Amino acid sequence: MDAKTIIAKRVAQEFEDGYVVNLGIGIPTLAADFLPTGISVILQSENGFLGLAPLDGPVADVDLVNAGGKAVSIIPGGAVFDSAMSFAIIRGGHVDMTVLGALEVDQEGNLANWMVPGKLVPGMGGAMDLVSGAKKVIVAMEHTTKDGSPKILKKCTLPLTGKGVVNFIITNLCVFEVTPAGLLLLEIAPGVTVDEVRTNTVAEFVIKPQMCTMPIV
Amino acid sequence: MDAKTIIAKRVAQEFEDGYVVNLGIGIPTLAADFLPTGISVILQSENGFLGLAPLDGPVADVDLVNAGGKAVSIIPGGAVFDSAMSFAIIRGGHVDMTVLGALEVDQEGNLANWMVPGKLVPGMGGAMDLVSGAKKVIVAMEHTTKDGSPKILKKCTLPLTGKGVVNFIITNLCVFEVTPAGLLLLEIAPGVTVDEVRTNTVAEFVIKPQMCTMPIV
Amino acid sequence: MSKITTIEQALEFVQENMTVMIGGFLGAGTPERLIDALVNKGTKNLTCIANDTAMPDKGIGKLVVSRQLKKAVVSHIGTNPETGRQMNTGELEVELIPQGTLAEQIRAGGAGLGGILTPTGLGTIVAEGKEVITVDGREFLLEKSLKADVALIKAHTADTAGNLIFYRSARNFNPLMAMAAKVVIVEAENIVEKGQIDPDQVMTPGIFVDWIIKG
Amino acid sequence: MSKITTIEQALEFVQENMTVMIGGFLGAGTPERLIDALVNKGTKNLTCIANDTAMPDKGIGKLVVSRQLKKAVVSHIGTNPETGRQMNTGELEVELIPQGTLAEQIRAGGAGLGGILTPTGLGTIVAEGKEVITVDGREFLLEKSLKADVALIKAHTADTAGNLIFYRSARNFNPLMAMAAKVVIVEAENIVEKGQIDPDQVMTPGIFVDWIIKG
Repeated sequence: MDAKTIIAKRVAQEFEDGYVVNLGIGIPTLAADFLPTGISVILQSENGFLGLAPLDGPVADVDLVNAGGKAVSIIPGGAVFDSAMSFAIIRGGHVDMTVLGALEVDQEGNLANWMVPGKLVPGMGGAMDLVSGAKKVIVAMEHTTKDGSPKILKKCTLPLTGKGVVNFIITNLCVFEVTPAGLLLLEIAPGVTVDEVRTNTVAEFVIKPQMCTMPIV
Repeated sequence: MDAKTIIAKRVAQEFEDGYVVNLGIGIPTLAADFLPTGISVILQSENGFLGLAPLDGPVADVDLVNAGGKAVSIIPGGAVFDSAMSFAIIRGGHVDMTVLGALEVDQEGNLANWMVPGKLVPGMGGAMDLVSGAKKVIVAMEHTTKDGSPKILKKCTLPLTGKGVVNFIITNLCVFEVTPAGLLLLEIAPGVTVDEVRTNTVAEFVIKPQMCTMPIV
Repeated sequence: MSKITTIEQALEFVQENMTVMIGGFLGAGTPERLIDALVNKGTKNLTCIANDTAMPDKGIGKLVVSRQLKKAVVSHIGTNPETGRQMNTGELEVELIPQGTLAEQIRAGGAGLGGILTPTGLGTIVAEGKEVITVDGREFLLEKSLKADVALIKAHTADTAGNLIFYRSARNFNPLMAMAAKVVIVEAENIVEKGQIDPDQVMTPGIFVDWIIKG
Repeated sequence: MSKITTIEQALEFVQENMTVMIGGFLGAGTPERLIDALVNKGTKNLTCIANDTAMPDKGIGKLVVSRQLKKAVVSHIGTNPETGRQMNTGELEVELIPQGTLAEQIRAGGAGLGGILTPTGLGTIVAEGKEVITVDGREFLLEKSLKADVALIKAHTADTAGNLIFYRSARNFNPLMAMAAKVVIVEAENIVEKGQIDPDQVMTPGIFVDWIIKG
C-alpha cells in the first residue's frame, strides 16, 4: 500500500455516519473513496454547496465545480448557496470535520499550509476559516517532505493558517492526537517502529500506553 | 380634504420614479394611493419582500402579509427573502425613502415613535433600522395630538427611535425640512397661516424665503 | 436515520429554562401545531427569541397567554396586550431589540461571528450599556450574536434530508433561526422524498434540520 | 426605463482607478463576456475584489495578464502563475484575505454593517495591524466591510426588472457583490420578462441590479 493510500484509508475511519465533512484537495479528497461500510457522510464544498458527489460520479456541467475548480456533480438531497452561507456553515461550527494537508504542523496544534514567504504564495483560500470553524480538524499528509525533512515540528516556522487548531495528525507513519499537554502517539502504521517515527519527527511526543497499530487493511 | 388625505397626498409627491420605498402603517401607507401620474415605485415590506401590491389589490393567502400583519399580495417582478436580507436592504442604504409616523419629532431631526414609558410600549419593530438606513426619512403625521398638543418640539421628551435622522416633516399644516441649522418651513397647506403653524409648533423654525403653498389638489 | 418524527418526540427536546427561537412575523410563518402542542405540554420558564409575540390567540402569543415564557427577546409586542400586561406586572421580562439587529444577531450566532456592528440604535436607549466601536471614523453599536437551545421552524416543504423551502412572507426569521439553534425542529406543510427539491431551490440546507413533523 | 443594455454602454461605468468586484470561483460564475470586453477596452489601474484570479486564460485571470489591475483583493492566487509573478516584481499589489472573511466583508458592505467580528485569522499574519475585539471573553478580529464602484455579475437568468437566478456553484460571490457596489452590471445567460420568475425563487432582488447584458 502506498503512503497516500495508507493515509486516506486511515482518515476514512474518522468519518462517522451523518458527518458533514470538508475535504482539502489531494489526499484528504481521496479519503472519501474509502468510506467504511454503512457510513455515509455529506461533503461540503466551500465554493458553495453540500452534497458533493464522489469524484468518479457523472459530471454535470461547467457551472458546478469543486473547490479545486474541477467539474463535479451533486447528489440528490444536496443544496447550493452563496459564499457567505458556505462560510456561515464552516465558521458557525456546522462542519463536523475538515481534513487538510500541511506544509508544517507543530506540537501546539499550529498549522501552516498556505504560504512559503518569497517562494510559494497561493493564498489561504478557505483554509483559515475551515480550521477555525470545523469541530474536528485533521491534518492528513505524508510524514516528511519529499526530501525527507520532518514536517511535524516543535514550532511552525512558516506563517500560520491557524493557531492551536489541529486535533489529529494522520500520516503514512502514525496517528498523533494534539492534546493540551502536547502530541500523543495513538497508532503506528503496520511495520513502522516508534524509533522510525521519532527519527522523522522534530516535535516532542508521548506514547499512549494503549498505542496500537493503525487498523487499516 | 381631511387632514390625513392632505398629508398622504403631499407625501406622494416625494416619490420619484423607480424609488424603493418603505411605508409605515397608517397615513404613510395611504400615500401609495396618490402616486403622481407616470411615477412608479417599488414598495418594500420589512417582513421580507419587495413588490408589495396596493392594499386594494387581490389578496392571495395568509402566508403573505405586510408589516402590519394584514394579508396582501405581491406584484409581478417582486422578490421574497428572509429577515436578514430585508434589513440588509434597509440598513445598507438600498431603500430610497421611508415614511413613518411620530409621537414626537424635534428641530434636530430626532424622532420618537416607539414607546411612552409606563404607558405604551409596542416596541420599535423595524423603525430604528429604517431611520438609520433609508436615504431619505420623512415623518408624516397630523401636526398635533388629538388634544391639540404640539408634537414638533425643540427636543424630544420620549425615548428616541433615531438621533438626527429625519429629513422632512409633512403634516396637515405644513412641510418642514430638517437642516443642520434647524427647521426650515418650506410650504404651508392651503388656507393655513404661518401664525397657525407657529401656534401649533414648539420647535423653532425659519421661513424659507421662497415658501409656497403645499401643491396639492 | 429518518428526521421525520412525531410532535411528542420532537418536543422532548424542549425543556424548562431553555432558550427557544420561534419563526414567524405576527403569526405568519409560525409553526402553529408545535406551539399548540407546547402549550398542551406546559413546559415553563422558557426564554423565547422571536420577532414578536403575535396575538393572544395566534402563534407565540399563545405561549404568553399560557404563561410559559419567563423572557421574550423580540422587536415588537404591540399586537399582544397580554405581553404588555405581564411586562408591566413583572411576570414577564421583555427585551426589545430593533428588528434588523435581531435578525442579524441570530444570523451571526449561526455563522460563528462574535456579534455585529450596526448603526441602528445609536443615540437611543437601545445603545445603553453596549460597546460603541469606531470604524474609519464612523460609530457602530456592537450587538452580540444570539443562539438558542431549540428552534421551532415553519416550512412550506421539507424533503426527508431536511432541505427546506419557505413560502412568501412566511420565510422571515425561519431560515436564520434554523442556523442558530442546537436542535432544529421543523413543522412542514409538505414532506417530499430526498432529491425532489432541486439543490438550487433549497432555502435552508438539510444539515441544519434535526427533526421534521408534518404540519 | 429598461435595464437591458449593450456591453459597450454597460462598461462606460467602469473607469480607471475604480474598485470592481467580479463574481466567480476559479472562473465558474464569472461574466466572461464582460471580462473580454473590458480587456478589449483596456481600462487600467483597477482594484479587483474577487475570490481568486482564476487562470491566465480564464475569467479574472485575463485582466491580470492584460495588466489592467493595480491591486487584487482575493483569497487565492495559486492557479494563476502570472498573478504571483506580478506580485513578486511589485507590478501588482495582492491583498490575501480568508475566503469566508472576504465573503462576509462584502456582505457587510451591502448590508450597512461596520465590519465583521470573526475568529478566522487570529494568531496569524492576517491579524497584523487589525483590531481585536473581545466579546464575552472570546477574541474576534474586526475585519472592515468592503464596497465597490462597480460589480460585474454572472447570472443564469435575469428578468427585465433585474431579479436574478444563479445556477449551481456559479452562484458563489455573485449575490453578495450585487449588494455591495454602486453600479451593478449583470451578464445573464437568459433574459425573461418581469413576472416570469416566481418571487420565492429570486436569489438577488432586482433593486440591486442596474444593467443587464445578454451573456
